[in-house]
Amino acid sequence: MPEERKATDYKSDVKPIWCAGCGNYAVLTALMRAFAHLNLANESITIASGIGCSSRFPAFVKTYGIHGIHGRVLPLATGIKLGSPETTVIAIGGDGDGFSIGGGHIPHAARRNVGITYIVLDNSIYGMTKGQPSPTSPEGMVNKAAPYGAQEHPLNPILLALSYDSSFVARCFSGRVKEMTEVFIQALQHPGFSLIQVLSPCVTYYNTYDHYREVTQALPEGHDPSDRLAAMALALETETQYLGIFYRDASRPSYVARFESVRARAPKTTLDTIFAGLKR
Amino acid sequence: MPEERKATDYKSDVKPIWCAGCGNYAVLTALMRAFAHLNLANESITIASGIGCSSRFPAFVKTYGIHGIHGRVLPLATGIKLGSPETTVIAIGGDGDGFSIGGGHIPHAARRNVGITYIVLDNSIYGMTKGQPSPTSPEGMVNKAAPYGAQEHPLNPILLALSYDSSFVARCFSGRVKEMTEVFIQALQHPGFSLIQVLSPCVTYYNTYDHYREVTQALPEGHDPSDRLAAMALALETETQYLGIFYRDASRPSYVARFESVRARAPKTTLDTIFAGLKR
Amino acid sequence: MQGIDPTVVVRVGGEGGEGTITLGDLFTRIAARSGLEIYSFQTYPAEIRGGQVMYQTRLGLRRVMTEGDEADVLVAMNQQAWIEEHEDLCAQAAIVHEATVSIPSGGYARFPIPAEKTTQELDWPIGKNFVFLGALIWFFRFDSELAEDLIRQRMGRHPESLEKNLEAFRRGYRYAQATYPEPFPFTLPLFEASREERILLSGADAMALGALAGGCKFYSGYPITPATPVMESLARYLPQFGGTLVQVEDEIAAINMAIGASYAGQRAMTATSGPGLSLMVEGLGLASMAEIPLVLVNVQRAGPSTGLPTKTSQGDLFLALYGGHGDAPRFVLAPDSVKDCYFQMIYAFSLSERFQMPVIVLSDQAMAARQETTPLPGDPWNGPLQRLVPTPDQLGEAYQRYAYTEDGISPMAHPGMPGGMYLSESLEHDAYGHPDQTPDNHERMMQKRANKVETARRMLADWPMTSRRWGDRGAPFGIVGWGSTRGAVREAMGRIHAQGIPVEAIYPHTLLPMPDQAMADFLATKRAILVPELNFSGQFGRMIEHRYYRQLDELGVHIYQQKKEQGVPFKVREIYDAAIDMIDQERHLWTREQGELARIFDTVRRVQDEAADRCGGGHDA
Amino acid sequence: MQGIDPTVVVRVGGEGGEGTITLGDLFTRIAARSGLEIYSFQTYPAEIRGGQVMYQTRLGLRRVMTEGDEADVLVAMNQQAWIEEHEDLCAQAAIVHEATVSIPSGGYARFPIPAEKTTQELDWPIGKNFVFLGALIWFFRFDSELAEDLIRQRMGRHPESLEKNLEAFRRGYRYAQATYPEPFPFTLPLFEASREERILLSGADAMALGALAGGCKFYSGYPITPATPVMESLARYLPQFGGTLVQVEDEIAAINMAIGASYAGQRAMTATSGPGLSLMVEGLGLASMAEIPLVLVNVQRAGPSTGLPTKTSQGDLFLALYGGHGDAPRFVLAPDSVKDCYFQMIYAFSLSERFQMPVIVLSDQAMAARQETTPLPGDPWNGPLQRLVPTPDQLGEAYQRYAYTEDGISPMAHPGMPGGMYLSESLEHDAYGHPDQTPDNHERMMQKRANKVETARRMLADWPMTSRRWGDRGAPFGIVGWGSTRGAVREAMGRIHAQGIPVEAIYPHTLLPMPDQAMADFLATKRAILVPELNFSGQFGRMIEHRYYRQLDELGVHIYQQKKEQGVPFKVREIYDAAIDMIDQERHLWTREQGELARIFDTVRRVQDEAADRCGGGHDA
Ligand SMILES: Cc1ncc(C[n+]2csc(CCOP(=O)(O)OP(=O)(O)O)c2C)c(N)n1
Ligand SMILES: Cc1ncc(C[n+]2csc(CCOP(=O)(O)OP(=O)(O)O)c2C)c(N)n1
Ligand code: SF4
Ligand code: SF4
Ligand SMILES: [Mg+2]
Ligand SMILES: [Mg+2]
Repeated sequence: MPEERKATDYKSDVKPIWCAGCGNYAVLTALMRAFAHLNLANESITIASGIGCSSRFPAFVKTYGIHGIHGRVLPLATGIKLGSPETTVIAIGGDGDGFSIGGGHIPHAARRNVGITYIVLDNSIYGMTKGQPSPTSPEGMVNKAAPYGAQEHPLNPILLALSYDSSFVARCFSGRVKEMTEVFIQALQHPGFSLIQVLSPCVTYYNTYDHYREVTQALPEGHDPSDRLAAMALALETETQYLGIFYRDASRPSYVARFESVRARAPKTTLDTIFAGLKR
Repeated sequence: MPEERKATDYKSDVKPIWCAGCGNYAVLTALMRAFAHLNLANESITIASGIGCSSRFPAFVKTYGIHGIHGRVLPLATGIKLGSPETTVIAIGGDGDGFSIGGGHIPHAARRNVGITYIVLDNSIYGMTKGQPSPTSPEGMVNKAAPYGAQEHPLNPILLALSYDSSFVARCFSGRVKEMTEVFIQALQHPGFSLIQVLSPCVTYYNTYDHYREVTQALPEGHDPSDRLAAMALALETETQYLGIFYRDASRPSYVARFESVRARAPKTTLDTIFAGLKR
Repeated sequence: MQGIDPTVVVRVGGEGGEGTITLGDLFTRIAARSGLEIYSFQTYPAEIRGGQVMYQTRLGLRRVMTEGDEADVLVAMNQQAWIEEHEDLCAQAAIVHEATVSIPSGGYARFPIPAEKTTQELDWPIGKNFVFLGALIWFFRFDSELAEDLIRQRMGRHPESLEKNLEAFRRGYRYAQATYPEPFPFTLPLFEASREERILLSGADAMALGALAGGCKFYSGYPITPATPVMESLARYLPQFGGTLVQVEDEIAAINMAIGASYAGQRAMTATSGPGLSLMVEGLGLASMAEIPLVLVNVQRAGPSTGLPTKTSQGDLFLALYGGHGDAPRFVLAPDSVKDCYFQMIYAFSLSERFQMPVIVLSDQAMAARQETTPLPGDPWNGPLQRLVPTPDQLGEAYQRYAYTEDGISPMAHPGMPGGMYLSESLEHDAYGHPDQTPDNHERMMQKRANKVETARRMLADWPMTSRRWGDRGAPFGIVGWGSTRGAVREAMGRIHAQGIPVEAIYPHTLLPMPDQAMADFLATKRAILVPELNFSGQFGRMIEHRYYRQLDELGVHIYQQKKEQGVPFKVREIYDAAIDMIDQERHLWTREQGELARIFDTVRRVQDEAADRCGGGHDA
Repeated sequence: MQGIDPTVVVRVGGEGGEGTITLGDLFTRIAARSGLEIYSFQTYPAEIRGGQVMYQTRLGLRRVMTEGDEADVLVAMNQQAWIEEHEDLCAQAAIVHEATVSIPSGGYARFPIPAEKTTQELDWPIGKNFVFLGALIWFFRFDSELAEDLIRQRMGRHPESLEKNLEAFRRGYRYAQATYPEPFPFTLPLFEASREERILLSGADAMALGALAGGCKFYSGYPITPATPVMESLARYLPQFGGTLVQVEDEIAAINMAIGASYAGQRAMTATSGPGLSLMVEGLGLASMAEIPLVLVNVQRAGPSTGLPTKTSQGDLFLALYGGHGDAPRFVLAPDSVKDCYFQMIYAFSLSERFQMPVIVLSDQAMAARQETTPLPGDPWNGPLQRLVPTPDQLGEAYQRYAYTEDGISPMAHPGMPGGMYLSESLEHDAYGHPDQTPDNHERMMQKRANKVETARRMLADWPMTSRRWGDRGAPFGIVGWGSTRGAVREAMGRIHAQGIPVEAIYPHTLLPMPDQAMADFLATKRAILVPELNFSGQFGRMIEHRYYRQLDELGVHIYQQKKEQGVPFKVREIYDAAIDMIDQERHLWTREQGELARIFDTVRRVQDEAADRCGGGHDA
């Protein structure tokens, strides 16, 4: 039995480069606590990320990490999971990384039901590039890149994850670390693909703390997380942003399990046998 | 007043390269009929496409056309619409082109509500590359690329279009040209973004005619196309594949209209004025 | 019949939907099983199905190196086949054709076969190709039992149609036997056929098998002509070897997923063609920067853009060499035959793993789609090499994933290894993987990564497979080529040699790093070199010129670029003509001091005169 | 104070969050308004906010060409600023510093300012930068009224804080005035300042304005450092000019959307940096193949991969030249100053529209982020050129979008034009745009597209802006460079020239096609050339060497590559040293026949000896 681990055991000695007050700190705390709760060995965890403030995450955690390229964290993490199925794989990125340049990969990670925990640190802004509208920015947002206001409807990440049939869909808020930790613990134990949208304000370019304190609330008591349509209805509500696990289906086989079965079914062979079969 | 146009007026002198019996022929017929019904001038139409059997479409129609690259028809068509707002712009591609490599562009075309009619010729297979599973292929499909069966859940195109808040979402079937024509006529008049999934069987690599004849049926009489949640519920049904207009919201301003207003609000200026402002 | 050794070129033309490819393929296999050596070639229409297709097989008693410039036998399954294919026939060709097809009279021997009538009689309209197959088996005097066995083997999955097809086959055989009892004008003395062990292998399969031999355990890829067969082959094999294959959503996912699997410790690869390679450029840079092994196969097709998706080209060399923002080191390999595809894939995994770098392997449509008889491949020279992993005492707090080393290689841990936790970084980083943007660190790390190429260059200097050299050692005239053009060059050299003209060729297999010593040795004796390649701008020639101009100038070696970008391989004749032209050109340059070359120049002059005579005049010297 | 004309280099260091950039920026503007010439430079941390930043402004009476190698004045807003910046100070530098910061004693003149105390008194902690600004205005004896006006203008959007900041400014001014009444060691005689019309312009703005002058009506782009400012500038301006700007989901969308808008008849562009360019490679090929005009700005940053996102480099040249599968022609332009950015953008639109081809304009972080005072740009030479549209009689059934023409240019219709309906094709196509995969057609169309580059080469031979040449005409020593290194080269040449050593430089502005005639003229008189550039492998030098090796060899010109890849620009001294080293090296090579060069070699020897003396020995010849 490995010793009990503490959250601080997962802290690397690199000081986060985030601005003071950035929502990402809370996510870091929650995730390390979840690791400790599950007593995961440091070397059994890999955190992959894209590019953005949020994506600098892996550097601050004492686990395996890879800071890849912008928008490609899901294929990268999928490769890691398939290459090393025992590893707990976490994919991390921002709303720009995930829903803008990386948006094409989410449906496919979801339909593969690959066992990775995808945490989107959604601040509704491009933090790293100094404040342009992101796909979750509200219509009309004004900044240097949108001096006449953003002209696009924001996306609804929970709704689209549900429409892709993600087998675990949740929303958290950096203002609520305890609840977030709880969701992370659930997600890390989920065998398939989980997508967690964390409302994680950017205090520098778009400070939404007060706003989210107002509009967020826990999912209704009686919500049945196996009811996809009910989850969609709740996701459609935008005046209130519900927090918690919208949807979960742990029964669906994971991609890793599926490939195990493929390999089990595939008749074993050798190169010599193949060559023999190619003889004229 | 331009003369009355016939469907054949939109036929180019290039013979389609599609296999005999391919579902795409029906789409070609329906679209030309819709053009004729609306009496559109040939030069006022542009058809953009990606790469695939379905994407060879523009060559067979006597309108402006562009056969772009794989998966990029939506940004391409968006550029055309913004560059030439009077033009009727149609985007055409396959399920691979649209939901696989091009999947990242749909949410953004939808949230821009750009006035293009996006027709996906969905045969649940990669036709052009000789029959590999596509994102809408059923789980377990066996072919050369998936000798042990496809290991992924299929996507639900109608559901995801609804989750992106596409302002017009419909499904047609190549076996029902009349109904398809009717939907096209509606879509072409829709001011914003419309996504139409056409079940268009590939007789060569995945012949689904009989299957679809069985499982398709018109949307329930009373369906209210302004009710997004109801549309989602119907889209979630997969035993029955409903045909018709799932959702429509014609009230939302189109991207073209929005930019018109931006330009109207922007104070006019000249280079000389700008340079004057930069004087030290 | 062409070349030095007797060969027969059989071309089959017909609708894709008529089973033309199946006919060609079965005929090829039966010929191979009859002891002949084979080299096949196909063209596809860009169309999906129903378009006109062509399948060409060249049969020989000894190793066949190209598909042949002209066809000896044309099997015309429909009228269109005659129209499209007759221009490439040799003067005395035999035409085996559907009886209803009209063939204008000429010098050809004609063998009508009533295939359509026969299939009508059998009420089996799709059996036309089997009628023709039967006739061909008779013409070539192959063993019809053997043929039936093979048909049963290949078509056994559909028992209903198998019997019908066999019947069609027998009718064709008997019809031909009865109608054309006399010897067919083109046959090969089967009794002379060697009984050596041979396998019949396509270039795409060779790459897949080479990947397996190289230890590949993970493949992620997206379908694209003409690279799809590599994926399809591995889709079947990889799970049988305990590996995993994912058909992904696009090429960007393909390369990133392979990088992920490799990071996790697996030998991983992807395969694509031009448009896909363009999309993978960013991912290549990541593998280069984060030092993650990765094998990327690029089966070239004619570009730019969607271009000619089913046609061959060598136009992606520059993209492979230089495709990346910033200076992102990588290796580039170029197999030059089907068998070499197998070996270069093993070396690709060796280099990639040993140096923790992306390796691009450049094949092309012509080489991937063709089938060749080849001897069973033996063991690779040295390897497969392994990845350097940290020793226990390198792990722990002080573990330096990107430790600065002389050879550029630092030990790579992977998830699950206690004490190996590190950050793999796309940002510039220090020895630990922590982002570090200081000027000195950046320069140092650029140097470290570049050093790996230099280390490889030194290591490979002793490896025999980094280039292939053949012909007359020390000949004054040379041919420098790469990739799939080798067969045509080899055959052309045979013809040149037969004229008594000494010529020598070299084909580098590692284009980055170039085998400089081998090149220097080769160039040392040359007066002029021909650099043939299948692209518009002569990318390889430009690279050779740039890399060796000083040496070429000092030695007075002239370089002749031969560029062809038409979507089709070189004909042997084209290489032959270009080489002869080069030597003729040299004659003019060297008149004053030709010395020992006088004899060669004389021969060339004679050869050219004879060619001119044959053409009935018009000598364009 | 460096160089020939007196200049003062002021460097400000502090936290990003403390308004360090605002301080530098306001000081720069006030100095410019006071009649000085300006050249500014910033470094950013890769970090988001709160990281240490540096802003450097060099002030002069005449045109300033670089940011200066050493700082004369350091404004240290915190302790870290001293630690990070003091190594780059000149020997007698003045240190204006927060009073609580400890500066070790040394040769420097120290000017402590109690900025923190002042802001505490004012209960306005974020006003520190304005206290320093006040002090600087006093030190340089700029007009404080003018400064206050400017502050009001720039900060007017936040009236609450404006008054606070003004108060902080005044306190700083008064404190400095009272405490340091004597003349500041580094000032410039403002009465000598020219009153000529100048604008203060950043490289990014210059590109945006050049785009507008070139008729740009559509921009689609994705944020990426350091290209974002080009987008942000156009986001404001384009709608004011009736245009449209879309921030898209990724770079692939960016290039395809711009291609769409251009197809529809608009002048369209996008801008990006390395990783984005890598992603755009496939789209570039489409524009090239379908012959659609497109301007692509690439503001280079240090790679590979994510690399050093906020640091400068010239490492994307090969990707710009060769990035594409198949041979996909394009143009590549390289402006060499802020003002030139404006003009090259106009030419980019001209070339792109005239030749229906993608044009890549290569800038870099250093050039995009810096501000320069420049004269108002005049009209461009010739243009902007227009797209060739079909005449009425070319339209109709027989309209050939891709008509084969000698110059390669065919008339392009656009949606809405009756009778112009055609298919724009990414597949190889015939004159009408119909797919055509036949060998001859492919070769012909490859030639047609390539011909456009040759046509452009001929056309541009008469254009004055395809290269810039300066220095001593016919000097035996040359410098060949490209892009933003020009300022450092120019200043270094001033120093070399001051030693009496003749040297001449050329900067091509069109790197594809290269201005071969201008290059030939330049090289004709040279004995040796230095090719400095900011990348690891010396991409430009390799290109120059390859393209001109025959000429270089014939003339006996030696090429010296100077490569630097550290994320920072060249220092003037580095260029100077490399040039002197080159000439010294030549001295050894030429000893036997130095002839007229003897005098120059002597000078170099003397210069080197002096330098060695100053260093107190250790001459590494
Ligand atoms: C291919 C590519 N395009 C653009 C960029 C520039 N870039 C870096 S981070 C970023 C977006 C950051 O936004 P988000 O993902 O929301 O992360 P945040 O910084 O807000 O946490 C962009 C556009 C890049 N690095 N690579
Ligand atoms: C970047 C790129 N990747 C891959 C391809 C190869 N390719 C051509 S069409 C196609 C998919 C076709 O499937 P779909 O879009 O469903 O169209 P269909 O042929 O079924 O109508 C693929 C993968 C390509 N042309 N470009
Ligand atoms: S810029 Fe915003 S997202 Fe980035 S670290 Fe600062 S607060 Fe966080
Ligand atoms: S392959 Fe399938 S999709 Fe393509 S043309 Fe034939 S039937 Fe249609
Ligand atoms: Mg964000
Ligand atoms: Mg399809």
